[in-house]
Amino acid sequence: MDIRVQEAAFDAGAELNNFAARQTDAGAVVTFTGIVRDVTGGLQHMRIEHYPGMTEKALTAIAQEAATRWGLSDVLVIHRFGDLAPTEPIMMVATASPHRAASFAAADFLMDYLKSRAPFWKKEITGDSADWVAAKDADEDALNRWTDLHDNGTT
Amino acid sequence: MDIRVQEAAFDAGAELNNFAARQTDAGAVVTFTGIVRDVTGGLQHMRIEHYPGMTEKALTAIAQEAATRWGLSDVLVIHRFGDLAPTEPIMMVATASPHRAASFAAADFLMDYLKSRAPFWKKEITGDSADWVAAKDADEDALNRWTDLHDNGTT
Amino acid sequence: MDVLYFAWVRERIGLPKERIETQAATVKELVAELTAREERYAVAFADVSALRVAVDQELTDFDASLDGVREVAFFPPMTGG
Amino acid sequence: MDVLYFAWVRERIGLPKERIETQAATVKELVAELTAREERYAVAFADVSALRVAVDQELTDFDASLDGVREVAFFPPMTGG
Repeated sequence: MDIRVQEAAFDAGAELNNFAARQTDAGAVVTFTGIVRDVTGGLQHMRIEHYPGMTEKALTAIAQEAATRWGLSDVLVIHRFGDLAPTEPIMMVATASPHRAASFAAADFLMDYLKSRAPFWKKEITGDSADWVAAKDADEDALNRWTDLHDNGTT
Repeated sequence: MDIRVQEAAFDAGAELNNFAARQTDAGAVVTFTGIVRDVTGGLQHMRIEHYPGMTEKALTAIAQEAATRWGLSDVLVIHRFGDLAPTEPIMMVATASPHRAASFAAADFLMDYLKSRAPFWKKEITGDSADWVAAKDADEDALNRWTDLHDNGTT
Repeated sequence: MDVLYFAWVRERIGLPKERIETQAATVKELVAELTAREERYAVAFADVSALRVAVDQELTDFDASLDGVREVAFFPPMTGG
Repeated sequence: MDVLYFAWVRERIGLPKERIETQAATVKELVAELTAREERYAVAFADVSALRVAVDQELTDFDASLDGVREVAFFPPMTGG
């Protein structure tokens, strides 16, 4: 398991290759990469604030829960903070398992939990304004998809 | 949309980076990479046979269906044939969308269809035997998950 | 018409492709014709539930018509991905 | 105890972290104490339904006890990923 919270940029492709190369019995690797988008057309950069100390703990707990629940061979989570320009990767998760269903479900779960339970806050800086990104109800709803499974036991 | 059927190896990381770099409004990129596993411990190589002509058509149709159904910004499918050594990537799909749910669902769908509807056949070559990989009922069942959606309209 | 065989169907019949002149109206009739021809075909087509068929490179079923068809392919269930 | 503020809570209160000596038994009581203290706290805590709280770096709710706690953090709903 590899959890990184960092200000520095990372190379998503190199991370995928390293992650895939270290798998011995896991043939199914899923990645999610989140990229800064300029939705409004005037974005100068995205500023990401986080809670040092808690962030690492929260990501590790989420990754461990996913690994246990789906019997993953490996998990990678990288999340940046600080100022990011449009087109830069914000974060990445990778999951490895012998079976594709487990890799897909675990990556999807990781993203839902990470979106709403890891202490990051995004601010969009444009030429004349700086606005905190509002949390979406849809993201909170997405978490509920995993609740039944949760109650049924593995954690 | 980028569909490739090839004997040559490919660099999954470089493909992820190229795919991510060409997205303008799609912040959510999901990839699936399938890697040759040596499950029994004696695998020399995996031989993949395909149906030239039909393969490209089938992959294009599946990718187009996924793109339409989930409003994807972009889709990539690469699938190798010929002889592959353990740890080599067999195939890769990538999906890009403004929203992670669409990218995840479309990649999952693509894999289910590709597993059971694209004309590839795998043979495992070990020291003393060569066995065709049997299709799994679970793979056929996985397809049925998408049927309701299919009947409800977008294709 | 061209008839193609893949994977273990190809191995049992012993060739990847052949040109066949036939009056068969459907895939099923073509299978019956081939099965009657030689033992290796009979072995390959012994259990059609274990086979898939494509007509002009589209997956279909054994009731499909061969009218105007240029290419028929027989193979086991696919195992890509 | 250390009290931390993030995102717009930090901006409204005007500092990221402060040391507070309090007898508050729960998060709710701490919020009431801070709200009574100064206008900027009252503004930040005006709608606690729009806030989240972590006690010793674990997400919890406003009824959580502060017994033995070293660090409390207030922030808006997270927007990572």
